[in-house]
Amino acid sequence: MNVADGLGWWGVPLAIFAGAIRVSTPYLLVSLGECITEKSGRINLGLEGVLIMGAMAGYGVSLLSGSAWLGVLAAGLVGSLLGLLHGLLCSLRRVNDIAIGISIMLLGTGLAFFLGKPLVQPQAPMLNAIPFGFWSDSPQIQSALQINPLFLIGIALAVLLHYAFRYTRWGMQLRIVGDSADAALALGYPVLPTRIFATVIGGFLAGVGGAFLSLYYPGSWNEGLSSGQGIIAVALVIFSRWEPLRCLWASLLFGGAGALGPALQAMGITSGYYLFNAAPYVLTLGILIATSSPHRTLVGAPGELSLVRN
Amino acid sequence: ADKLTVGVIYVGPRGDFGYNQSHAQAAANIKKMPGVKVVEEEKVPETVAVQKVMESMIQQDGAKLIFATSYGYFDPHVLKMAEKYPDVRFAHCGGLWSEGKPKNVGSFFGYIDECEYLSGIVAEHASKTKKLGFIAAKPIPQVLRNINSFTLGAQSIDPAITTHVIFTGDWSLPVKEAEAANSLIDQGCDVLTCHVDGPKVIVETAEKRGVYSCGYHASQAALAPKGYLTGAEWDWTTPYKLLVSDTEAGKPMINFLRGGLKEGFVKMSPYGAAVTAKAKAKADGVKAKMLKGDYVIFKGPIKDNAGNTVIAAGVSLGQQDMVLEQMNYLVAGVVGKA
Amino acid sequence: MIPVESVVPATGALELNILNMTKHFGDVKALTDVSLNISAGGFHALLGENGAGKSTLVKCLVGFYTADQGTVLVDNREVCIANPKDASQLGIGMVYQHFTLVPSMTVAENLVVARGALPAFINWQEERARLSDFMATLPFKIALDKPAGALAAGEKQKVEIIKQLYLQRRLLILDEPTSVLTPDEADEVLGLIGDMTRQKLLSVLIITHKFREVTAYADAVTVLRRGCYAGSGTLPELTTENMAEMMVGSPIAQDVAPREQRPAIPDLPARLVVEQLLAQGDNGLPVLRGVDLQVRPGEILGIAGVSGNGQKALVEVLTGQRMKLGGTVMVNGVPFNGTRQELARHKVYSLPEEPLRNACVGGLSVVHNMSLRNFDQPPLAHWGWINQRAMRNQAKRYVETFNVKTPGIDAKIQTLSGGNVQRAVLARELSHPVDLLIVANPVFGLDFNAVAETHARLMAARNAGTAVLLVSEDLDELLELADRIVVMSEGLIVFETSAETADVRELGHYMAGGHVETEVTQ
Amino acid sequence: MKLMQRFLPVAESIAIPVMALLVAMLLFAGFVMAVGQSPVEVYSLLYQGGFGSAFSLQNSLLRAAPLILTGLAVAIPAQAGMVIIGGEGALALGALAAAVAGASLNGASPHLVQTGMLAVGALCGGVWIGLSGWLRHYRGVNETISSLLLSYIGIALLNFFVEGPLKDPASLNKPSTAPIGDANMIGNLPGMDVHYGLLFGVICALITWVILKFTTIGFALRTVGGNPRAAQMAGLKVGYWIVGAAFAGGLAAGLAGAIEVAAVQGSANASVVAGYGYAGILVAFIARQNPFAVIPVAILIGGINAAGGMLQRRLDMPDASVMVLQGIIFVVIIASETLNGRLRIFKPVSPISAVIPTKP
Ligand SMILES: Nc1ncnc2c1ncn2[C@@H]1O[C@H](COP(=O)(O)OP(=O)(O)OP(=O)(O)O)[C@@H](O)[C@H]1O
Ligand SMILES: Nc1ncnc2c1ncn2[C@@H]1O[C@H](COP(=O)(O)OP(=O)(O)OP(=O)(O)O)[C@@H](O)[C@H]1O
Ligand SMILES: [Mg+2]
Ligand SMILES: [Mg+2]
Repeated sequence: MNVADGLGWWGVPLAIFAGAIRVSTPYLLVSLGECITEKSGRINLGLEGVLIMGAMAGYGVSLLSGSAWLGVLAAGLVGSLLGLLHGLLCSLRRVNDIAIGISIMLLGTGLAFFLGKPLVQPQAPMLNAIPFGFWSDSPQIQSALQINPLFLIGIALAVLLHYAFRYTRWGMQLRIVGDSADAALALGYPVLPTRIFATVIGGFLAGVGGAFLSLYYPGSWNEGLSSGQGIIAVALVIFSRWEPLRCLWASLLFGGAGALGPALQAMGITSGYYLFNAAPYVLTLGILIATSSPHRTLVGAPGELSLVRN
Repeated sequence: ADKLTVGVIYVGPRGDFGYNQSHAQAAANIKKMPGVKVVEEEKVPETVAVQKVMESMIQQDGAKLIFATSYGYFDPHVLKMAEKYPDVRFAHCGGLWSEGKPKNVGSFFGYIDECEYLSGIVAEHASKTKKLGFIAAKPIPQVLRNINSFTLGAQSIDPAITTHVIFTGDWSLPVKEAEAANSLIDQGCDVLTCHVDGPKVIVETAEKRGVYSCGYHASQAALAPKGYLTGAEWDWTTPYKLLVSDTEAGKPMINFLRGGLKEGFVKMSPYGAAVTAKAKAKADGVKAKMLKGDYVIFKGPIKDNAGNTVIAAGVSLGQQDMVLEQMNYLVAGVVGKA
Repeated sequence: MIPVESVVPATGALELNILNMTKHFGDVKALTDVSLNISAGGFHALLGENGAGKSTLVKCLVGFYTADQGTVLVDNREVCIANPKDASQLGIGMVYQHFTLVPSMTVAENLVVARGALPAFINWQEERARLSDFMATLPFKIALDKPAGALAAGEKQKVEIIKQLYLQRRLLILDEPTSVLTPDEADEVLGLIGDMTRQKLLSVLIITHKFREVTAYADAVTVLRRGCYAGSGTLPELTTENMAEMMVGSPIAQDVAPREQRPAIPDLPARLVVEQLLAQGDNGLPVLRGVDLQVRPGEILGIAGVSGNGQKALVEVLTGQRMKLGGTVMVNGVPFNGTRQELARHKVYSLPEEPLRNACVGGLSVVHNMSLRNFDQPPLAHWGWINQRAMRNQAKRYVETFNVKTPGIDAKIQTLSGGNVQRAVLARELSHPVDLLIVANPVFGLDFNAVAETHARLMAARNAGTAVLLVSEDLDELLELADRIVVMSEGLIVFETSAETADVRELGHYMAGGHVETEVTQ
Repeated sequence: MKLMQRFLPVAESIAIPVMALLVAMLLFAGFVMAVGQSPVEVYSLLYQGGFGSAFSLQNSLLRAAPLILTGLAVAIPAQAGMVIIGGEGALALGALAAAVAGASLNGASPHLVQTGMLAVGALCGGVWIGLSGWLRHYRGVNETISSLLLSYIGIALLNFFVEGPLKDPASLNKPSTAPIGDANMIGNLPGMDVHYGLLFGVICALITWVILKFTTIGFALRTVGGNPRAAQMAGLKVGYWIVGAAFAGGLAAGLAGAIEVAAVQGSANASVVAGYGYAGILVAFIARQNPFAVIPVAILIGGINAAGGMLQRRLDMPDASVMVLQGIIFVVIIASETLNGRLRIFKPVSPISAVIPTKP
């Protein structure tokens, strides 16, 4: 175990960089999923519950099957099921999607905690990372560049979605349905099935995001595992103005800002750590204020989205 | 004879592989005592909820003895219930009882800083960078005492060694704890320990990054076969059994119940594979003195890390000394601010 | 019945027969046993009052609604159209009464997604090339890269029509396609389509309230009344009076009095004075670039202009829905900011366009919406406490006097038909003494009876001394009602004339942006 | 007949949620059986624990007290069309401000201190949520996100001050602000074991309900919430109403925090952040943003929470059991809204067509 000396002040930017990579994945996956859901005109505020359920299911299946990737798949499937529930219930007339989302958050969390009690102590097989830092002989950089495939999948997905929304029939259909149900009907695109499908996909990705938490970073199952990643990710979608690539930047920003507090403390700057820990929220709010304008309506908002109507 | 009903209240999930589980373990043990019935509630917040849980245990289950296991339960919740139900005993975990408080309330706690001190000794031997990392939730006296003991233990071997502290701000924040662990390792710390509710994430992260770790609350040895050195563990069964049998026997409530290694309130995790014989010998030597009860951790002169003398030369603060329970400083050699 | 897939794809105008179509909405019988025949290459007009069932009929035809009963024959073969996609495969396209463009998508995207067989991956280069080729064949231009949501109403309507032409339909159904086009624009569009029918490229079924268009373009007419067939005939045999009578079953309502019989404008100081008004659009670009105008009591000032030249923003600023960035608005000689006190003091009322969007709270009851102007005044409220009974009584009174058709005064106003929402707003805004009235496109989508009624009410207000600012995209309406007409173009008033002496050509010239080479008059 | 027609909608609005509750209980019974417990036993324990005795009932009411206020914190801004989910932060700051006020007023007459604490706490919460409203109207920032972010920031501020500048040195292992003093604590309702917070909550809910239903304020607020453009046309200052509604919601959340300090904790510390704010979102949505309905819904949730202990103590079921139960109940109740107006028995016998006038 040969660990070189500390990095000193270089540790701070490195920590922010490494933190951005490590911490952002759940935000990224959940927000991309929610981006798909919201593009179809629905909002699923319940993704926090879906994420926790995914984390639990992923950990459990990984433990039982011995394969972390089976765990990821299971997390996705469980997430899809909750997404399906949301999608179906919101297809009933007069059912409010925000309210259903909040209830599903509670239900998912409750089920995950209930079923996850025996999973806290055992150690499940974890996902492996790809060591992109082989070129460096600094263990810090090597560690920072331990990158999990799910993060890469997330990036690929963001790029893919960016183009899919413009260049594929599927993406166009999603946007039409989310922007104007009347137009979709008139053009003969099925509104409810499209929305249900989009919510299922959103649930799948949120579940996978949960599996990242339990199976990679921090890589453990317990009831405090998620500290609001699911709900913040939903907010990040609006922050990103429904653009998958911006979801990527927002997630990195949020992850990086979250690493600021621990990095400064490791340097010995301990006072006001609560305020440093609030940095991601302050930063997000600041950018949001700076980029919004009372004269413009929310650019890019899907027209059918209940949260940002009028 | 009537069964004695004992209520146990946890602030988190009782299977958290950490603080709450250490109490649940003791609760499971007293459950085996003849004539004792145990009722438990977990994840009870430090609000009126805990008052009502205590009352429910008393009124609906007939509890005569209640273990309230979170610091935050004491004032005002336990105190209020103790006044309302003078016939019921309230055993609170944490050093908060003082003269003048109701007699049917007692604080019990363990001098786990003894284990931290020993962990510090072992950690010093394992460390090459002579930088230790400590991840803690909040800078409260109990936590500061652990950080200081850990550091003093390490300094007893190498006075120049430093401990870097990160406060996460809450008792269970796995992602933040992992981030803190990574930051400390990036800064060159090569032995980590912690004071949070569930040390699992920290021990696992340390193992993943190839550095050593010392555990807390319970043994995490299985999580880090390579890097786990030792750890500070609770053994609450001792005080639980004592308080239960006292209640059964109708003896007066022990208001101030403390114990360390000697009394069997705390224990060390078995040494891990990476602990050298030299380290073991050194630690075991100190441990033996502690078991005899004649080792003083906080012996002057001790300066805090701002340069002030906090314990004057010649002053020895024994474990029972109340001054220690008001600790608000970090000793010299700790990087961080209380 | 032949499944849609097996119908041999054909080109050129198709012949259509609708037989005995019936449709209920809950307890409402919207269509009863309606039949209709369109010959190949025919230009068929479908007429009827508001709520007569015209839209329902065509929506059933294209599969937007499922008819309870009825048969559709295409080229004399029975087909089953279950949804708009089926219709589209048969070559039947429809321009809906309410726009069905996807607001966030560009015009190009909107045109492409309408294609029935969209490939899984869209090759934009190819699509763009095809689109530009097509656009080159049209007599008018639309920016392909503008989001549909940013288009003015008239442009939207054109895009809707272009969309159908682009898809090479065999039958085109148009539900009130010209309601926001200027007569010139309407002629442009309908002329193009008319040519195509004559070349047997297309059959047309058009719903319109404008007799002018019927007589100019249609060759056959079917009339509906309260969901039933009320008659049909061919043109030019049928006269306007014949058609009107079929529609209402009674003679047409009296329109406004001829100009000579109107009272003269009293010689009083201007009631509304706007000077150098500046405002920004939703996209942050200037829409009003220094507008000056004055309206006197007893006068109707008409504002003409092609939609999208700032008229909408002007009305929004005057009704407090848009912030002004500069300039002054004075009413009765004092600055006016549209606060509730000022509105009440100066008796300012308004009939904005799209009343459901601009002047009503869709999710609240008719009672609530009718009380919006005076909910905090006695007798509706005393000391802040609302008198429910007074509110309901007022609503009942309005419903009766203005003939609002509603399932009940407690119904949500969004469940009323468009025309009735308009009436409800009219009732609210015109039931009190009015000093200044701001009106925008007040008869959009109303049938001729309702149009006449609305016009009469506006004229009555004028005659009673109200200063009326009338924004309209319908020049005929302005020529008929206004005393003075100004033309707005690119956020400026570019021309002013007395309505009596106005020359339509000259107006059209300025509306089309002709001020660029002319001096700005005002 | 007329009475019947008035009664039917009310009956419907009660009957449908009650039916949904029953369906949810059936579903949960299935879950309970699946995990090997007896539903009969579970429900009888839940009843005993939540509502079965004077003690349980008061237990439920006590737990409902803060939820009424945090529910209002969501329901009031909702009238103006806002979805606010940041009550937790406003509650935290309300608690902090109240504790500071209490400690600094200490010595004055208890009533004055109490009034001061509640007022300052409420005000502070009001400003915090009001900020979300302000950001929405004057900066165009989505209020749902801003309130969520502000909530995290508010909690961080509470922690910072409690453990930093405002820490009472005597509060050792539980960092807190200086105590407000026993004399200044708000006591229990006469003859009950429930503090005055419940009464304040109920009064606030009723006042809000009356204002919204019977006054011009409610009318204007609904107009602004329903369609800001129409409100502007009617001369209503939309910005004021938006900020005002957010502020009023924040008042309720801040008051909840102040009461937590004044009636329970005696000082501000991390324990006041106990999830009341988030539970309030649920309360408001189940109550369909109706301030009156917030009261029974809060009591239902309080009751389930109170009863949950029974399952843990008697059946050794985990604490998460009640979360599952609540999750199922809320999903079903919210989904059941689809039945409104669709059940034949609640349809008026004759259609109300009296007001459709015939053309003259
Ligand atoms: N979705 C619907 N639900 C209930 N009733 C409807 C619906 N659509 C139409 N109706 C009813 O059917 C009747 C016919 O409506 P339709 O829209 O076909 O009239 P229209 O002839 O197109 O009128 P307009 O000239 O105003 O467009 C109306 O009385 C209307 O109330
Ligand atoms: N949200 C709704 N809920 C119930 N019914 C509705 C709703 N929206 C519209 N309707 C019904 O649909 C009918 C058609 O509305 P639409 O605006 O197309 O009327 P229209 O036939 O064009 O009449 P008008 O000429 O008066 O505009 C209305 O009569 C109304 O009763
Ligand atoms: Mg129509
Ligand atoms: Mg219409």
